[in-house]
Amino acid sequence: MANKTVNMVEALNMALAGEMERDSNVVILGEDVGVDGGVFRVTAGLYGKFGPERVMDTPLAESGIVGMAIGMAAFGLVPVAEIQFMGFLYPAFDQLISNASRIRARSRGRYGCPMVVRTPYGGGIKAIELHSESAEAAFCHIPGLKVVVPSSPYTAKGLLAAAVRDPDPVLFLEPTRLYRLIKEEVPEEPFTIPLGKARLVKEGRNATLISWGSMLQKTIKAAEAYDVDVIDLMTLSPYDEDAVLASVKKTGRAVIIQEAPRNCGFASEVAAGIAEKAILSLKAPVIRVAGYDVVLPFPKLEDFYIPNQRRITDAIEEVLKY
Amino acid sequence: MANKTVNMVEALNMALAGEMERDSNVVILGEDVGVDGGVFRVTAGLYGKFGPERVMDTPLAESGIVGMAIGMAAFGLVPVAEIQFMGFLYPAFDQLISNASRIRARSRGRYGCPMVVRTPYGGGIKAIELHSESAEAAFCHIPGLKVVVPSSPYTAKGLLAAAVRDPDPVLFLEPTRLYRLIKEEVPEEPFTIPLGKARLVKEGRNATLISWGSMLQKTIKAAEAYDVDVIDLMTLSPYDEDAVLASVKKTGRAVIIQEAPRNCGFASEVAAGIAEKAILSLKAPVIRVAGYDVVLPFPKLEDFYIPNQRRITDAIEEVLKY
Amino acid sequence: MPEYNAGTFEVKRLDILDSHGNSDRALMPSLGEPEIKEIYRRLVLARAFDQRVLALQREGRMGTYASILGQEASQVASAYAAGNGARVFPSYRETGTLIALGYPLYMLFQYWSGDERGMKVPEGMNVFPICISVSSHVPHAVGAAMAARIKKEPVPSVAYFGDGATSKGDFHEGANMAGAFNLPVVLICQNNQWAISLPRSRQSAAATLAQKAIAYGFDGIQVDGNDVFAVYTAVKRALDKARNGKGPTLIECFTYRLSDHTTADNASRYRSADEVERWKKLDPLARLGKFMEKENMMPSGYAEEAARQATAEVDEGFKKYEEAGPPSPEDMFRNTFKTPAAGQMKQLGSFSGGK
Amino acid sequence: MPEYNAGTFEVKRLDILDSHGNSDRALMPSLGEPEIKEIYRRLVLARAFDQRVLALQREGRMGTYASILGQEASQVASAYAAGNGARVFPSYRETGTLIALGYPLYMLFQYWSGDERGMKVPEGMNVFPICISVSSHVPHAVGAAMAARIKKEPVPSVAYFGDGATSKGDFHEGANMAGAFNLPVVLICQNNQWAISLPRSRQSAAATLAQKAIAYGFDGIQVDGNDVFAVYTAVKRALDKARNGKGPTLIECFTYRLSDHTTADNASRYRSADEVERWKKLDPLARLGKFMEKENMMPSGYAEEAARQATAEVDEGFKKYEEAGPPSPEDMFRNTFKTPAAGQMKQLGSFSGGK
Ligand SMILES: Cc1ncc(C[n+]2csc(CCOP(=O)(O)OP(=O)(O)O)c2C)c(N)n1
Ligand SMILES: Cc1ncc(C[n+]2csc(CCOP(=O)(O)OP(=O)(O)O)c2C)c(N)n1
Ligand SMILES: [Mg+2]
Ligand SMILES: [Mg+2]
Repeated sequence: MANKTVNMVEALNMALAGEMERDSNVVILGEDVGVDGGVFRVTAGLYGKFGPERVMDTPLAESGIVGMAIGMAAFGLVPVAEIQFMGFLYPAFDQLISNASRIRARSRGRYGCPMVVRTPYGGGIKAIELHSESAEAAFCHIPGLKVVVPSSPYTAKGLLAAAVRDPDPVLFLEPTRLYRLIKEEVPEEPFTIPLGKARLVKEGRNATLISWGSMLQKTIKAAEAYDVDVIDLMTLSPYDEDAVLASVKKTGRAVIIQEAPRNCGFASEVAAGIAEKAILSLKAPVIRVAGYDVVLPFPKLEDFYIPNQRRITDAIEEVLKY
Repeated sequence: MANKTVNMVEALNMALAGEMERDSNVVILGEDVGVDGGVFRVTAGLYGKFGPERVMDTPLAESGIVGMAIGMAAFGLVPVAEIQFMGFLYPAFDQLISNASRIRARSRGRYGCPMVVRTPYGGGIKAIELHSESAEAAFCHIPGLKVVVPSSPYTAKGLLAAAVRDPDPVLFLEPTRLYRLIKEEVPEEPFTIPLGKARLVKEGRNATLISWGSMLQKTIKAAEAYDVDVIDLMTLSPYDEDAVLASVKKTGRAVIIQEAPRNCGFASEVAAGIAEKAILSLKAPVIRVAGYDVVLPFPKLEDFYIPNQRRITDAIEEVLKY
Repeated sequence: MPEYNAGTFEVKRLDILDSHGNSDRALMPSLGEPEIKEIYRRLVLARAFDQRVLALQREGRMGTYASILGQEASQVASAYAAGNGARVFPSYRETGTLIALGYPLYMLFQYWSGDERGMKVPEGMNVFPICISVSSHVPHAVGAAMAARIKKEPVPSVAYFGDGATSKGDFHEGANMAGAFNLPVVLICQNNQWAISLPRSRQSAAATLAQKAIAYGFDGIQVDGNDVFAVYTAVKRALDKARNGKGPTLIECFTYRLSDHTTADNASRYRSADEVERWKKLDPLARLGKFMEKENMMPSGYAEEAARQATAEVDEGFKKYEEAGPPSPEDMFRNTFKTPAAGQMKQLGSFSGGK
Repeated sequence: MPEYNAGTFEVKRLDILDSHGNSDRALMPSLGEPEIKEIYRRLVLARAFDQRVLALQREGRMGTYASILGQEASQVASAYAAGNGARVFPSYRETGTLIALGYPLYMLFQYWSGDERGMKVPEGMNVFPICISVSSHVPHAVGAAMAARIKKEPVPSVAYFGDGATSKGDFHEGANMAGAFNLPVVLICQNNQWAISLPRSRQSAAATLAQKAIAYGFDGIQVDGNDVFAVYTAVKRALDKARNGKGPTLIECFTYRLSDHTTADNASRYRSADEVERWKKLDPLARLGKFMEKENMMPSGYAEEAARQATAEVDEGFKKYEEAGPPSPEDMFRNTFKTPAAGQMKQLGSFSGGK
């Protein structure tokens, strides 16, 4: 089959359609995912194609949605739950940490929980409060839950298919800002990108830039002027520490870029891994470019909050000083 | 007034009684906090002393408890909510991150949220599933929420009084294992220990050991044989980075000890700060001693999971090799 | 040892003003002509503001907005009943409530343009900031009512939320606590028949939303939400009851969202034009107008004058909004804590101010 | 335009067997003597196991334990009705349910001694692992029922939870979804009158917990939870209804927790000995015994023999538990994911096995 030039929304839609065709146990549930096709239209057309039993509009209840998905997953289905925005995933935190991530361990493998929870995440669309959250680190701290973040249409399609096929629960975070920002050639037929592996987006010698999701695109732009490695982590938990360490051992310098507030963000985990396992190769401080440790402002100030290219460039210049 | 030799439960009880006497707006709410005096008896006697209006048994609903506390705090009370175990704080994650931590910012200071959420935390009492959680890092990632962890009766009393008097929401994590483990002299009259400041428990030259809560006691024991700084962070968010950096710049070596799973734990934040701001002083890798990245086992294996003194000693030996 | 009745429960429905403007005299609340006119003017103002934000949004001058078209009666009449003697906890779709309570229009423009200064509720107004996470403010209202009781303040709480919100855990936990503690709380469900694309019938198998109160042991009532008098009466009664220590009430205002869910939505994807047309005929503003005409409260030119005045107020609010200018970027470093933490001050110190 | 009725709802109560062992013939379920004897034996076994764990706990040989004393009828009779044809979602206080379903006793000893191998539910048993976070399993049961419908399996879900659990958001969200999707779900509330120290009356202002079903648009019924026949009948009816596509049912088993909340609790701190004594007279086991005597199903020595057999089974279970020995420390590195992650393998590699 041929390739198709699509944006991330379309790529995700293709992945869902492909997985639903492949496996009749794959079902979708969430608020407005049916006739409406989802607030961002990621599930558009699937209701018409697969019917109301496989594309279910639910009442407004995120903990219930994730909780139901757990029951569905344990008993033979592969649910893909959509939460409308990451800010509304918080009420389901308990179901994820207390149940989804532990069903397998709790039952010593008798029950699994092969489910995906998808949610748009991050800022950049100038929406109202709680529509620009990037609290991935809180979820990465949950053993038993995988956390995946695509950064382009191609990776979105391959990672989502892999998430659906994974036997364990996966939180799939879709950078809202990228939904329609970039178009890319994507194979029409299903393919997967393995979870837990990073990709080297650009190769260089003088520093390692590590990022994921929407920050990756800014990082790539900032990196244009430099001879650096750029790593797209893609899976945050469990993340590809080996890829990071190999690169940092080569370059001796690391900059990690995240949108979330700095304190206890995922960048801190990456920095800690470097400080623990690649310290002898380091020529410079490990710098995190991150959101500020303040309550995320409303849209009018959002652009001042989210790291921009200049802040990334400053950080690169800073490590290159050493 | 004199001192009294008390355990942590008694010290916390003294702090609550003292604050309730000082300020009639201080009220307690939670499951079984009234006649029963709380599952760990931290509120014992307060119902009798202050009556049902100031010590309220609530229905079983953690999100509702924290949500109610927010409304109480915004309108003139200083609620101290008890959640029975950290594992049951998860259903209130949304109220903490979406509301408690943002009321002040959302209303540009018109409303504050001077409340405390207390909960026992960490393992060591061999209880059933979800009674040994240590997910502090997920809460430390919330801007606008302070996170405090005492490590002894004395610090428990002073920090809790400070938390009650703080104008902002404070999550107060009480290491279950320490509730009755150590007794200590504590002043009978009210006093506070400032939030946001670490304390140097032991002074030395060759390494910096950083810990908090129940791990601190093991750290102190492990440190006995070495010439090292031991820092008790006490407040995790916002934490006293300056104290950590000053010590590490002096010693050149850092070991951070936490009970929680390693991935995205609070130790990672501390390590990242060191890698960013004290790298040039470092003589050795920054080592985290932490729980494993697996689902917390049931009690029979808990002791194999939680870092023990030997693991701390091994880490100290490891950094001293450099 | 039989199978026997363990409880019978009834849910009432209150209608006072029909769509032709005829009212049930026996049930009419004691509102004089000036008050009825005042309600009318606030309805007109709410609609004028709503339509203005929609227009500005289309021009890209406001952010995503949730219109209240069709729901003005249930918002304005309930707010009129509450006044400043209750603490009001709004969701994002309570523009009519806020306007009826006297919330400064320029601040509402600020809010919907993405400027949080708009939520610095003026001192003296008993309003809590708009809550976006659906139903999570219900427990806040309950907590505020608890504070009122403990501090012996005669101030009930009034929480507004939608039909969809009744499915969420926080609605349940808050309502159950309100019942268990017998607190002065009025829960106003704006049942506008849709939660984005989910029709009311699929939100819950319950025949009415009012009956959910039975689960909490207090009264629930359904009212015609497009009937200012029914809404006013039910809210007034519930507030009186709350003030008399008789506990909470759930009021289901049966109304309709005539607009899209928000400006980011396209309702034609999921609901029929017919349904919308049917509800347009039940327009709450037109209905009150008819009543006033019949009752000779509507001298010729009155409606036009009210509309003109509303437009002027909206114009003025918008002007003031524009004059206030954008917020300062440094604002984001304020108000996370009362006193900024050391780390925040450092970050502010290195903040360059650029985007 | 009046104030009129918008719905009337009734909650039923079902009692069949009184405390003297007399039954309502008209309502008696069609259970033959062998079946009734089987139920009796399971009640005895459940109690024997319960008392054994309590004794072992006092000796420090088991962890904290939640006794089911007094609740055996509502657990055993409901499980007997469900059998293996339903998926059962227990809380921590469903030892009687699990035993009645045939859960291996040695595994229950493992569980309560803190060994998670006890929750590796045997293949062929339709049981989900015990849920500790109160009410969070209700949505799981609903999801399983959805899976059953989609996969065309005739297997309803049965979730057990306490009176306290009805106050939590997850109970609400799950129940509402069950209603909205009209799913084959039976919700069994074990109203044992206490949630640790909070009496039922302060858990909710609702007069019954059964009436909470009205909020979700399905049936709720209260049954005498110490009456095996009432419990069995209500559960059987609800399961039949579920299998016939008629949707969910909430069953409130009105029973009593005769023990402390758990072995870590001291109920004398908060409830009167009188109350406990009153409820002791309603002991479900004694009651069924009286019925069997009256009906000549209890030959002399029968009760003693049943007790002896139960003791032997418990002994054997304990022996098997002891023989199984402790879990291997390396076990904790298994089953977080189906295939361990690279980092987990590294941690296992450096794991020394020591405490
Ligand atoms: C907890 C949560 N989940 C999802 C959303 C996204 N969302 C915004 S409005 C809405 C529908 C709300 O419906 P309803 O309660 O009926 O209120 P209405 O918008 O109709 O006034 C949804 C799903 C949200 N704001 N909060
Ligand atoms: C979400 C949650 N909150 C608190 C607890 C602690 N806790 C364990 S049992 C219990 C009371 C439960 O009461 P009820 O639902 O009536 O069940 P019972 O124990 O009486 O069988 C509480 C508060 C918990 N396990 N889960
Ligand atoms: Mg609605
Ligand atoms: Mg109970």
